[in-house]
Amino acid sequence: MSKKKRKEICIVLAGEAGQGIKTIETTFASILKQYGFHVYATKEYMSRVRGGINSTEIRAGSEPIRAFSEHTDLLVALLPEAIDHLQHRISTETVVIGDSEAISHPGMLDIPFGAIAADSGGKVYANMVCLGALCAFLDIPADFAEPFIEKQFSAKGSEIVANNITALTKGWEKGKSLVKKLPFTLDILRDSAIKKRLLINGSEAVAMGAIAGGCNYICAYPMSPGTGVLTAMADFSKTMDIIVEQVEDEIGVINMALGAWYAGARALVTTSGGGFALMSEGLSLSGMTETPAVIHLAQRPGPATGLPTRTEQGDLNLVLYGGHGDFPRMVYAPGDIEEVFALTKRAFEQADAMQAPAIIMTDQYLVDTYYDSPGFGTLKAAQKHAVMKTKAGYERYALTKDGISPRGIPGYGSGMVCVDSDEHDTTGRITESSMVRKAMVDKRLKKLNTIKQQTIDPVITGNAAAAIVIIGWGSTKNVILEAMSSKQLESAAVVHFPQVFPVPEKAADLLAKAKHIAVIENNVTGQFADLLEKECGTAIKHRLLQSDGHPFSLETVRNWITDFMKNKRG
Amino acid sequence: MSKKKRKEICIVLAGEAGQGIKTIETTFASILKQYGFHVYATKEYMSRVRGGINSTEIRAGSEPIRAFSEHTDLLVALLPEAIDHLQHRISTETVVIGDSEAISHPGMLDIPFGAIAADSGGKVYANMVCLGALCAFLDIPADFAEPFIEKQFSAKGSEIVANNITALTKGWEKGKSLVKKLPFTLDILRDSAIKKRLLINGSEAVAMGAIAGGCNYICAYPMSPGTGVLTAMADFSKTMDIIVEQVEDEIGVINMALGAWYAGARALVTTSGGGFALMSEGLSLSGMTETPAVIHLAQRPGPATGLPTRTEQGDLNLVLYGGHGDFPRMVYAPGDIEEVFALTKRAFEQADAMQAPAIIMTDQYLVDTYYDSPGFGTLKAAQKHAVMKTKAGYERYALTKDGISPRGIPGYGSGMVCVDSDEHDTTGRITESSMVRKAMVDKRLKKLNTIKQQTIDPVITGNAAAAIVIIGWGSTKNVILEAMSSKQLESAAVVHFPQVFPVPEKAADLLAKAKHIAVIENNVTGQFADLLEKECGTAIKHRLLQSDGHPFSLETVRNWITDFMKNKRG
Amino acid sequence: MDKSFEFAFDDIAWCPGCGNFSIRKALIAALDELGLDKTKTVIVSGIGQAAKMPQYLDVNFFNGLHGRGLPPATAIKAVNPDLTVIAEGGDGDMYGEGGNHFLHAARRNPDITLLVHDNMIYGLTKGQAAPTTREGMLTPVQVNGVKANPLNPLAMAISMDVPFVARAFSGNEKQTKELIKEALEFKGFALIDIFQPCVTFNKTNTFKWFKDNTYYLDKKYDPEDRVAAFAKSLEEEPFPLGVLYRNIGRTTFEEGLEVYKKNASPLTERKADLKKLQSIIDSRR
Amino acid sequence: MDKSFEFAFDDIAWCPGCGNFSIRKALIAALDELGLDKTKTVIVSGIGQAAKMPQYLDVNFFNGLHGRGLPPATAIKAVNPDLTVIAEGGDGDMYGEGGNHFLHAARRNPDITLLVHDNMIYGLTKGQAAPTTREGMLTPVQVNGVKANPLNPLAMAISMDVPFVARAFSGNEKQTKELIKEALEFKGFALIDIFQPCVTFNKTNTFKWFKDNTYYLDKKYDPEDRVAAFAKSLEEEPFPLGVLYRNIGRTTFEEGLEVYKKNASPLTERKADLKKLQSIIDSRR
Ligand SMILES: Cc1ncc(C[n+]2csc(CCOP(=O)(O)OP(=O)(O)O)c2C)c(N)n1
Ligand SMILES: Cc1ncc(C[n+]2csc(CCOP(=O)(O)OP(=O)(O)O)c2C)c(N)n1
Ligand code: SF4
Ligand code: SF4
Ligand SMILES: [Mg+2]
Ligand SMILES: [Mg+2]
Repeated sequence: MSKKKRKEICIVLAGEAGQGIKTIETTFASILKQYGFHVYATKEYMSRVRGGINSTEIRAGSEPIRAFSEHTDLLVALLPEAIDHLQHRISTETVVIGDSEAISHPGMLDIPFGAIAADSGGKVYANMVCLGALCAFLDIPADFAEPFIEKQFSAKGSEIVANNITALTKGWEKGKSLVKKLPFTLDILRDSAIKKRLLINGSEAVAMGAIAGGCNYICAYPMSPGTGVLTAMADFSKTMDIIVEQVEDEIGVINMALGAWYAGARALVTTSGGGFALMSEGLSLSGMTETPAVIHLAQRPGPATGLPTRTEQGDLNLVLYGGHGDFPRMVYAPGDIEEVFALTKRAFEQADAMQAPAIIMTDQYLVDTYYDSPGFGTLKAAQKHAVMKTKAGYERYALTKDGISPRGIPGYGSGMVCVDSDEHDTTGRITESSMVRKAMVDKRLKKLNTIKQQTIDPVITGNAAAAIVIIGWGSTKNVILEAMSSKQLESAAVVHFPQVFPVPEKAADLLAKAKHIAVIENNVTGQFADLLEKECGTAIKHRLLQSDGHPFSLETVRNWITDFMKNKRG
Repeated sequence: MSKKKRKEICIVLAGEAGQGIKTIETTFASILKQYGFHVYATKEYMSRVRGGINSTEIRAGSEPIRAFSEHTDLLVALLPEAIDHLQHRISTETVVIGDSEAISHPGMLDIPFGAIAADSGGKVYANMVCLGALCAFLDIPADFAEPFIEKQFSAKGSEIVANNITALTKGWEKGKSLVKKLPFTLDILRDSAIKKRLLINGSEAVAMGAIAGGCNYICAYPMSPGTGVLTAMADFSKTMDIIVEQVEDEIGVINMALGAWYAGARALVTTSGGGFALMSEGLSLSGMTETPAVIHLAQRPGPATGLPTRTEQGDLNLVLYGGHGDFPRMVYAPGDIEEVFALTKRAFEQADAMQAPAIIMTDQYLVDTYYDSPGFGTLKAAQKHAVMKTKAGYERYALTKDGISPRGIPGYGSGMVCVDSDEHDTTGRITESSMVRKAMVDKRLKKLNTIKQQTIDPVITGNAAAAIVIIGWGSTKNVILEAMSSKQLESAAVVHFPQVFPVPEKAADLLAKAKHIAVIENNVTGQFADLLEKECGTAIKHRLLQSDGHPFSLETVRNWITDFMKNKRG
Repeated sequence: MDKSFEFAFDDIAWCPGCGNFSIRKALIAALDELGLDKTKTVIVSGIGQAAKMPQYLDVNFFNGLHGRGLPPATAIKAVNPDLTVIAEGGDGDMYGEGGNHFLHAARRNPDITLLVHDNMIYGLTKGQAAPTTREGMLTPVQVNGVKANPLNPLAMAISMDVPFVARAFSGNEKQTKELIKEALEFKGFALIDIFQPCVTFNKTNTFKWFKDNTYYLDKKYDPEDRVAAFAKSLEEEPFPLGVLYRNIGRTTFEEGLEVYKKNASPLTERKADLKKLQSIIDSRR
Repeated sequence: MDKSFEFAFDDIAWCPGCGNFSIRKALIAALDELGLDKTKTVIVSGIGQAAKMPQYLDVNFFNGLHGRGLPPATAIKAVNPDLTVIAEGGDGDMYGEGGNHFLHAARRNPDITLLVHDNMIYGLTKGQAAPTTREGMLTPVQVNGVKANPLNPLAMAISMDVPFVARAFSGNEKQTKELIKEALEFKGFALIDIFQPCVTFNKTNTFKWFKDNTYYLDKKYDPEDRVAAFAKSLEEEPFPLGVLYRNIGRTTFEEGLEVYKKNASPLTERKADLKKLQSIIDSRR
């Protein structure tokens, strides 16, 4: 039987926290990219620091890869429990690789990680043995990989470097000897242009986008999966002018961020659902005082503590409606690394311009995922900071046509900048006049109109005129696109919403024209579908929903869409 | 010109905080009721303790009265600023009454409150002079009023009582001498059955309903207009077994309440919008741990601090969607005192039975309003406390058909009661199994179905088959009904929603059958109309909205409805 | 432009006779006498009667949420250290709803002055117990009298090493003014707990009660001994007034910020450096 | 039924070598040795590594939100004073997110035992500074080292008159167990701050560091002198271990509740009295 030739491969590494999977993953991903392969990596992990069972998926191929696939070509099990944990991903096509000292599985390719590592200087080198074998499987020469190892461990001294390289080489040789046992051959094209591309995960992209948007202040209380952005900002603060402050609680966080904006900084807040819930009152303060705010919310499954390290898109309703009273807001939902960057930057520009809160919604899946990205283009300075020098008699809440009053900051000019959480008059002082109240309610409402005019349109792929419309938001963007064949795209429009609120006006048209509408989102009720129903007046019966803490897989989406399209059209 | 004969009167008292308006109001309302008149009272006041300008409206008549009227027959101005403050309520039909020493207004009836009070023992008695005059205007003998004064002041000694009565009598005589100057004569029927009726405001009714529902624990952080319920419960705790605790902040409040329920108490929480926002995370904890919670939310205008002592219905979205993740909840929106009582009781029963949070939404207008109420019928014990004695091996989250697991409490039986804010297995212990996760998400979702089945149907008045449907929720109930003529009710259905979530299934039918739908609610975007659109799939274009901090008046609603019905039908 | 912080608000919402009026006078006098530039002064407050203070001064203000004065105040000072920042609020505002922020502001030590109006009651919400309400007081909510220990703000502040801890009595405007001046000139987090009679809701701790139950620390008192200061802070009825504790030299929050290590100009005056961002991005290639 | 609180959880989520294992052993031993009825014992915790504790005991538990252990614990004890109630969590949980509840629980003085695992770090969220982290520690967020003062939980507790204030070190299981027993038997709010090495994220304050930087208070030490206790609580490196402060006789929260003045039976066992409600309603006629 001639072997199948494959242009891409999906490798899954599974082991316990602390076994060094992360090192394999990041080094291997770099190697793949520098070798000229397209690469994609994502992970799932438990809410614990050691032990348990975590896994990382690495896909490499000739074409750009952007989505999580359940299909597994190689499963590297560093722990017996890995087999059980990933049972559902082991098909007849899956090759399990493990150390037969510890693990047994029918048809398993045995690599004595332990013994080879011990030979190379100690058990800790097992992950390098693994890395070596992986390089061999992908036909990457060991000496191509060596410099990466040197760079990684140089600080630890030459002996450590040497041992790691020994382990890598031995692993590579072992791997080489097993290649023939693989049920497929690989034929991944190399493209040297890929080397120039970026490996940046979602968290880092938020931080970079924020800085591009002028962010110079981050405050947060740690909360998975929102913490990554705090850590990235802290890292970037080593070379850039950014105040980084960990606050005592999330209520302190949002109020501190509003203080920072008030004084003239551009502050970012990062959190997850529970933290965002605690910020609800502060969100309302942003709305009332018209102080800009930018909040990054990395979603995880709720309610309450839920599954702290897993993924979901279940906080949309909270983001849309959290906070008491009526006030305008903007909600962005990037679908990939480039959008994360661009929309975070935009969130800063728009929050500043509209003097209203802007929320960027990601999820654990998106912040922990990366792939070779073409990058963010030439950096352009953020839209001019919308702050004016005040004159005596300055009125913070002057009534204007579009509801937006020129914003001053204290100490810049001779005016007084007075902001008030009570209803206030144009000067910012407390009032109980119902006339003034009406004017101010009206002013805040007007801003929503201005905001609406600047909403980002949905992105349509496929046949824009098709009767079938498949909708996603946020992190479902690429899994939907990759799941669909080009044939399917001829008879369906795939619509991704980078901004979910205000719902772009085009949405209503789109839905009105469509005959068969499906929404795909990672929560149990279909919160975005509900929003579209409400705003567009079209019922959306077909929903692919999920709530088990995992990202949508290509396979799930592909099967569902194929079925949906068949039944609707047939 | 023969004078108009009137069967009802609307009196407005206006003065500054601290001038004793409240004493006039409560005493006068009691007198009116005991005299056999129907009576209604409501007030509006500033967020300050002394000074400013507040007003109270008292309506008396031959028929039951339940709504706020802007039309003013008598305006008693205790302060010059009163005239300005209530300018919009002074029509050609309004008689202004004041002390010409301090106030002048064309056509004003002069009562020298100051001088008569001074004659009676001191300036402090001015409010009794006013009360006396009011009795005279309504043809209530002074000696009928005297016992009320005695009762009120008996604790302060006989001299004070005597002075008050002197002031009352002199005021009465002065009033009598002016009756002929009134542009109308009053012909209010007396009905001695009215004496037996109750004068209870919205806050007290919440407290009473809670106790009827088995409430034995209240914790809260003071926040207008939610504080009244805390004060009422504290008052009732003087004779009843109720733990009353003022907590350090609202986050402590909701978490403490959940602890109390967990241990077997039935706890009530009372707050306003900002406090509720702070409880969002705790709400989600109630959802996840399936610990019952009952929250009374008295709305005031937002966002942020807004107008602390005024009224609005702007927190519906927050209540519907606050808290992260998906979990079931119940939202009640009583429209009058009797419903406040009944629905608060029901909230306890349902929270207990469904092991989910129940929210009772009132507003400042409703909690501060009262009228002669027929009462709450014979008190029936609350539905049996849904708590079981546990056995060894007890599973707090046992999977059942309807998603509801029998609830144990610690120390009652030999089982362990384990509740967890993380995703958990049936025993209540933390898990990361996606199978278990799915089962638990499913379980919580099932409860929503059970809850739906027990939703209270909307109350329809008028012609249930009419093409015109006029919808309200919460405190708009009576103003809509009173605003409509019996003629109008022949061709329109007035629909009041005592429960707004889950939206009762009948709502969709109702809207589907209707041709002309209007929603009346006291917020600027039409939050309930939006909810109906979303849940029923019917667009609702006609909305009477308001957001100036005041309750809807009869006049506003009447004009709008008349116009709406004309244009739709003509 | 008039340099004074005085502001003619047409209708101050406090009750006649309230101690807040004296605090307002003392505060305006302190600011005026120090010759501070009002365009470079910000008062941050929460919600309550005390927290209305900035509304009645000619000054920049951020009148935020109940209990949440300190976090924005900290950020404002950090973002622009050229500003003079005052946080102000009631005993409920700062020690009740905002208690956690107090603890952690103490740890950070921003160079701001915190004025707490301690009327031992919730004024604006009409007379419930505050954290500082004395045991046994009857209120409409504490119908059997307050049971919890009153919070001792000075002891707590000293335990957190707040570097300037003082108590004033609004009844003595001059001493209050002098203490405010001292606090404003102190570098670091400076707390003044100001006894303030609430004439409407606190009929126990009246002007007379405060007068009869307080005394001024004499010149010999050494506020730099932390343990002695703690002992002093436990004294009640009479309560000592004046600076109870002072710890000169604690690094402030702003001083500790890396952004000011090599460049003293306020963060607000700096431009985003896109080149540095580009090089961070490029490091991911 | 087995009386021990021991529970065979198949997979404890702590890192091998973590101090939490010793605390768990000490806690189980303390509960067992006191012969407490586990069906009448409740552990309330927040979120964090420490807060997972109740999951690994055979006991009733309320494992609530991060930082929010004390309010439910207070209510549980109030509603059913027959229960033994323990609140447990990490330094971030109880002094960071939950700081305000700590202050006000101290004021109320519920008869509960509070165990705080003080590892001077945020464990579960992977190594950010906790309120008790010592100055200068480098973390992925505090990249220039921690600048804020570490919170001194004992000094703070003494300033709030928490009536039982102790410090333990997980490395000494026996002493930890004895202190837990003492705290459980003490009537009133009893805090034990337990030094606990986090082997994964805190490479500074290791087992050895704690061992080298602590000492046991000797028998002569008198914990009933509050000012002396305060002075003692300020001692650092070495840190005193044992009961630093004790104030016997403060009324507890439950004792102060009116519902227990004439009737000692737990609130949970009482029926609603509709007649009394009716008479309140009738009084409005
Ligand atoms: C989140 C929130 N909870 C409650 C309130 C209601 N509230 C306003 S002021 C106040 C307390 C007032 O007491 P204090 O802070 O001592 O100020 P004072 O009026 O006594 O000066 C409260 C509870 C609020 N505005 N926001
Ligand atoms: C509202 C909220 N904010 C943040 C978190 C994330 N979080 C979980 S545990 C934790 C801190 C852990 O530190 P600590 O309390 O000291 O416990 P340890 O893990 O060190 O025992 C944080 C920040 C959360 N669960 N909820
Ligand atoms: S209520 Fe008390 S604190 Fe408030 S203004 Fe009046 S006297 Fe002052
Ligand atoms: S991270 Fe630290 S505290 Fe948490 S289990 Fe591991 S060693 Fe213990
Ligand atoms: Mg106060
Ligand atoms: Mg910790």
